[in-house]
Amino acid sequence: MEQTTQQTDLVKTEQTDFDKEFHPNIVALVCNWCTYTAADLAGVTRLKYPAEIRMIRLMCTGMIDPRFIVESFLRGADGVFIGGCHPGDCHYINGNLKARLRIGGLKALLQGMGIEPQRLALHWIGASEGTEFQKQVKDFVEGIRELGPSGFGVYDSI
Amino acid sequence: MSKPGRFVVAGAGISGVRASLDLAETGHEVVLLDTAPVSGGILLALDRQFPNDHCGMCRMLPMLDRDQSKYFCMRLGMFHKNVTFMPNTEIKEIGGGPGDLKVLLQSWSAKVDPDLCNGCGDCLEVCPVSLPDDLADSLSLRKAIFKPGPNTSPSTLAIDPDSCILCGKCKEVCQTGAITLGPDYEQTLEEKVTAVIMATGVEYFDPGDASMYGYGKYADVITSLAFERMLSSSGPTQGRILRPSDGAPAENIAWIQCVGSRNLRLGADHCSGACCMFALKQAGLSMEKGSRPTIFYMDMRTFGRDWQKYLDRASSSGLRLVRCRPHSLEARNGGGLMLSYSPVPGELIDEHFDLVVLSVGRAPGWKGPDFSDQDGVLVTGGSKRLLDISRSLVSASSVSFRAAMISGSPVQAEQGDSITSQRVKVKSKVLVVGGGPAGLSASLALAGQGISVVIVEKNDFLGGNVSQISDAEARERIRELVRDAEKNQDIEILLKSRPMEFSGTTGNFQTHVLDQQNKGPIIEHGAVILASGGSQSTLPASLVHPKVMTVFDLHRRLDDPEIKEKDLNCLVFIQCFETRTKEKNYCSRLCCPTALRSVEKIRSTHPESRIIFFYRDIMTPGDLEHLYTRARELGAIFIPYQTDIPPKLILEKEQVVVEGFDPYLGEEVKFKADLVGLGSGLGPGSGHELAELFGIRVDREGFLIEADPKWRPVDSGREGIFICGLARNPVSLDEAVDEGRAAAQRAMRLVYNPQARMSVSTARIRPALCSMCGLCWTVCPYFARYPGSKGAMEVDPLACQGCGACVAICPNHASVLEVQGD
Amino acid sequence: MEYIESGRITLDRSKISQKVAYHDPCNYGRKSKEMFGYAYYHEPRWILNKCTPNWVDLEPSRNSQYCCGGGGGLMLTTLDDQREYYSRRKIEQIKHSGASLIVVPCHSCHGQIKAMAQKYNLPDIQVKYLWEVVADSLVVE
Amino acid sequence: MDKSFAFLKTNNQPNRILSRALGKLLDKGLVSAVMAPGITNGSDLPMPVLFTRDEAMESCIPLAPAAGVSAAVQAARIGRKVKDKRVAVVLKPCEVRGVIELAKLNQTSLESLAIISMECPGRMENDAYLAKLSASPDLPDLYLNDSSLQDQASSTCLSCDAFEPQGADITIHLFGLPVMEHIGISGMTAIGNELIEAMDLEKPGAAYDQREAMARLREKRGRAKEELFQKTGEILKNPDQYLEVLGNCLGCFNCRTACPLCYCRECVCARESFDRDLDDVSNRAKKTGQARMPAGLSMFHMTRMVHMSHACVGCGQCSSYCPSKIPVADLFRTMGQQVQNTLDYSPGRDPEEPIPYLRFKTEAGS
Repeated sequence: MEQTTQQTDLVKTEQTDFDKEFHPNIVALVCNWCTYTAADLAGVTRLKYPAEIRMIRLMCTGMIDPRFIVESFLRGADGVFIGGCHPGDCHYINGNLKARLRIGGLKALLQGMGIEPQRLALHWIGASEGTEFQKQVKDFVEGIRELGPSGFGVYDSI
Repeated sequence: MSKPGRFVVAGAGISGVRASLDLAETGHEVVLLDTAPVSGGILLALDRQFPNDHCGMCRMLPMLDRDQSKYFCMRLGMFHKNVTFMPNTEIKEIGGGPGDLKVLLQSWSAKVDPDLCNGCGDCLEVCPVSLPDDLADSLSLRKAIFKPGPNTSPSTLAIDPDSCILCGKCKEVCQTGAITLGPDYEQTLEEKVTAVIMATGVEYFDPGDASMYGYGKYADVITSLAFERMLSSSGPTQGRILRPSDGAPAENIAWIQCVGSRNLRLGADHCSGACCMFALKQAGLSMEKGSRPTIFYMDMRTFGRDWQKYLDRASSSGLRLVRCRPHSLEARNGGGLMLSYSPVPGELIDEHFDLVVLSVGRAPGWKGPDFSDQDGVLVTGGSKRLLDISRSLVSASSVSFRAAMISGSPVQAEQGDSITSQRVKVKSKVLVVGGGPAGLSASLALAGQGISVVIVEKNDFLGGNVSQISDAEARERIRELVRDAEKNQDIEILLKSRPMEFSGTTGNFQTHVLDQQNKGPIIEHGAVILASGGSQSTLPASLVHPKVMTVFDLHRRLDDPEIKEKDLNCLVFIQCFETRTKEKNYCSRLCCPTALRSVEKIRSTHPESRIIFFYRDIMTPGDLEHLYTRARELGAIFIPYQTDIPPKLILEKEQVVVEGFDPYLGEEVKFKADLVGLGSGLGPGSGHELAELFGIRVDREGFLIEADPKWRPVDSGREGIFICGLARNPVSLDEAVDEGRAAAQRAMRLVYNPQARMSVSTARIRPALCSMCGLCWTVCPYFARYPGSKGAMEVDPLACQGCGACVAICPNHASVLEVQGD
Repeated sequence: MEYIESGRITLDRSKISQKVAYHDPCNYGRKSKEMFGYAYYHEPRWILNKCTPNWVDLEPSRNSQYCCGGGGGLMLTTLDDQREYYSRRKIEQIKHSGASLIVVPCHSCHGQIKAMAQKYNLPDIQVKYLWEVVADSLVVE
Repeated sequence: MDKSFAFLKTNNQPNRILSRALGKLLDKGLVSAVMAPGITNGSDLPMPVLFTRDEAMESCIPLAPAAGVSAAVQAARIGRKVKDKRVAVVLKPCEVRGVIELAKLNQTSLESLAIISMECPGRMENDAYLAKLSASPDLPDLYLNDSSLQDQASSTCLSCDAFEPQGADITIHLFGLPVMEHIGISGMTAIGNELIEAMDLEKPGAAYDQREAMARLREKRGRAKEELFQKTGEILKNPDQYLEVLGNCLGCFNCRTACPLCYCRECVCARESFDRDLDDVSNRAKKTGQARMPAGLSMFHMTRMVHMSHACVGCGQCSSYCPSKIPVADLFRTMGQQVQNTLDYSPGRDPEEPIPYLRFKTEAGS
């Protein structure tokens, strides 16, 4: 898990304005079994999805500690996208259901802190759903682009 | 101890993969080959499978010593250190004898170097050859150079040697120089092969050959396999259900069952065994996408574990089921099809459907050379009989175990590992609870590999309750198993005993076994196999009558001279008697075959008697279908009934009357029966008790629940505890024996090596930080946690799969995932 | 067939220009298969194909061919209403095929379809025996 | 279980009389110890005190309007260690909730505890209590009968509408009763009834009708709660306000120490791995010219919220402990409410109700 902490550090890459368009910082936490495979499939079938996402592969969405999501936002992420197996498909039996519960609670918390709920998304994307992966990521990034930068990083100044 | 064996497994479908992994996990070397360019077989095309609409194929990956295999989605391929996969390969010749076979393999040249190909697809655009795509069952076209699976790893393309015209255009555009159109094939000789396992699978009926239901003429008539691809988001329609004729959304969809199976005209006197469930699944998934499905069926064969419940779920969510074989199909102007069918005599209905799916039957389909008669060549059940996923896996494990037995005793720990991993001592002893067919076959299999076994049996005899009700032939087979077990020195038998206390961790369990005087040993064992069996359901007291009995009793009683000589004018069988309904909602599998077998017996002594069957669905999957055909030939009359109007039994002193409704005659019928056989089913034995003791799950009906109904059929949720036979689900004798062996195989992989290797990535507890709050205990899906004696939780290292659920729930990070040697 | 194959008779495929549909009589198909184990599906089509390129099957065809409604001796009875009722599917099928000439090798079906075509207001449909079609295409030297 | 209701005559000394009644439990051997607020060692601040002899009960102030620390943690320790004896613990309703939550977390067992709780008029902050007490030594008794005194309770208590105990074996009734004459005592469970028997109470003709008094209080405090949640909700959402309020945080972790639910042996936030890297801080400083140190305190507070907001019982101890007077409890309760609503969870409601994050097993479908 310490490893993952380091990985989320990637997010603090400073925002650049190489383009007029807003390029959000987006962390994608995907499970090794289904969503990563779907992302892989999207890749090999040359489905284009936004380059803004920084994908972190985890063994299971059930291992996502909500703390890492909070930390991502504090350190400047504009959105966190989580992709896991469909209910019942989880390699680890029910890790995805655990994730759903935890993220449900976390969403309420983040909302209370002024983070729009759309900035944190959990989707079930099966291994063969490359197009679904593309669609969800696209929609998510579009949504974040519309919302604009998160500004939550200010909270980190104490 | 001996050296590892070397095995060739032909066919990299699910059976072949299972058999290979089984052998690989117990230290053997395997060459796995397939005529296709990728592994996976038919399952590459099926995104989700019944009876739960989930995938989870990855769950069949090794759970112990996981670092030997690559750990990701099995659709990408299968990798294990001990398995060499040879694509585009078939067996040419087999020589020599068991233990020392010489196998000549012939491989087509891949023509595309997987190391160089990056899957860019430039070649796809220039290839001039177009042909129907097998994977999509002709729903779409592909080129002669093509992607062999939706996502395979490495993501290489392949050239189909049959359709390639060697024009060389692909070679010109390939930027990595991966394409060589060189020699056609090469041969390899595998020597000193211990055994060959044929897992060559089945073939699907081609309705075009028999020009059935306008297949091939009407674009909107497709096979169930094509529909499967239509459901898949990686398929030709990206998961939308469309009419192939005009691309309009398909709303009304009909499934026609038994196309190419259960068809005497086509000489197909067999049931394909899985199409009913396949269609139910497809119909269910199509409903999620807004379609209105109708299934036209003959018998809804929901004979497997939880299948009946699956059917109930589908029908309660709006699926329409029509029992009839549609008469004909016509294309309609403006798209779609007109289906004519006659659900009851005299009534003809024309109905419009957008799409008609033919549930094509399967048949054993290996067209290559047949080596099955050769010594040392074993054939998996999946290629002989028509099985669903879980039975295929059970059969594959069973066969792989038999193959391993050829090599003799098991393989010991090899030295000099590349991976530095810790080892856990395990006890090379297995406790088997239950001395019925499943338990006995498991015990004999393990003992044959030199593992000592303790059988705990509650009765004062071996053979199980079911041996009491089986027919003479089955009883003889069970007696043989009993004799073998009693002779075997590695098997200790404790009669009139039961396990009382159970503790320990995977590989190091302790079970206190007590006899009737409440005395007995504490057995230390590495694994436990629960095969506590079951028995036939007892009839309610209100039905006690000399002329009424279960079909099993009736079948046995037919051998009695007293019955043989008696006048039997009329025998009535009532199938699914108080089963497949609310209280006992499962099919017992054995009642139908047993009752049908009785018909032949009755005919031999009473050629003139009337034999009436009241039935809901005759469950004769696979070759058992001929029993049904035979019974009809012998003049048995079959009357279907609905659960809301079951036939009535009226018991009088001297006689029994059965009243029911015959939908074909459209009227009430009444029979004075001389004997009534009730298909009242089988039930589990002491499942609840055992489940509680061993901490595993049990279903409403008392059957033990497996870790995964498809991929881990004989594993309980807890590593080291395995389940098989009637304690798990109703099975035939053959199946019980297979399940026993499969369970033995699963136990074997745990105990064959007294120094089991931990996986590199497992959870660990930092005891100083642990508050013993038990959150990790609750979230652990593998029962790999227990409160330790030192005031901190502890991890069962062999059971832990490294999922990290405990890490995420522990607020304190007292639970961490650790990667050793990294 | 033998005659055609051996070249004893020659057929001109261009003589018949209209769209032709072929009907499988039960006596040559289903019934034959049941009684003698062989159904004549392929042979008449082979012959028809020698006569005209422009022919289609009535769908469904062969073993699943619709009944003409005149079989089983019904033709000879006075049950005309029944004959009419049971032929409705056949007529629809014919309409659907778009053919103006129906080739029927069986005399019973021939009479039935001919009569029913009248009843169902399809006077323009021709009904011919297979031998008639052969005769029409025959090249007489 | 049938509830029993009885009166205890108080003779203007409700605390003393109740202490004696509790002493009877010790005297008759029904419990091996009583843990209740009391004063020892010359200090005036009521702390949880373990009494084992009835004559020592003179220093007990069971209804003390102050609590130096949360007694929940101490009661939990007793429940965890004591196995075959029974200990009576006098807890405020929020403390009862805390014990129940801790029981779910396997930090205690409720089996050996006989929980005695009261309709809670609220507790005063420690310094306010001590200041008041020096002027009027009868404060613990007077407080029960004087609503203007009760209005000086801590801000958390003034906005708490969960003042009726849930899950206690015995409830002491105060609201709407003439507490200087008598208070009511109800047994809520079999154990509660058994203990009440031993207290030699008088059986009333009829129970007091407390409904009106209760409703009035509930309305008043409920309104205060809503206002507080509204105000605090704004603070949490608004970075300027948030930074102004939490900018005073010293990083002392007192709030965590005070929290009855922070059960970890050693907080993850206190560990070195949690410290914000100095490079991070200097990076931030480079951007704006300055960066506050110690850094990472938002992360600390949010982590605590992630871990515990679903279980917050609203005792307010975190605010009381805060040397910077940050309204930690307000923030925590406001967030807790939102999370609890989302998860449909109410901490301390029922010992059998699983922690929301463990409910996944019964769920299926998407």
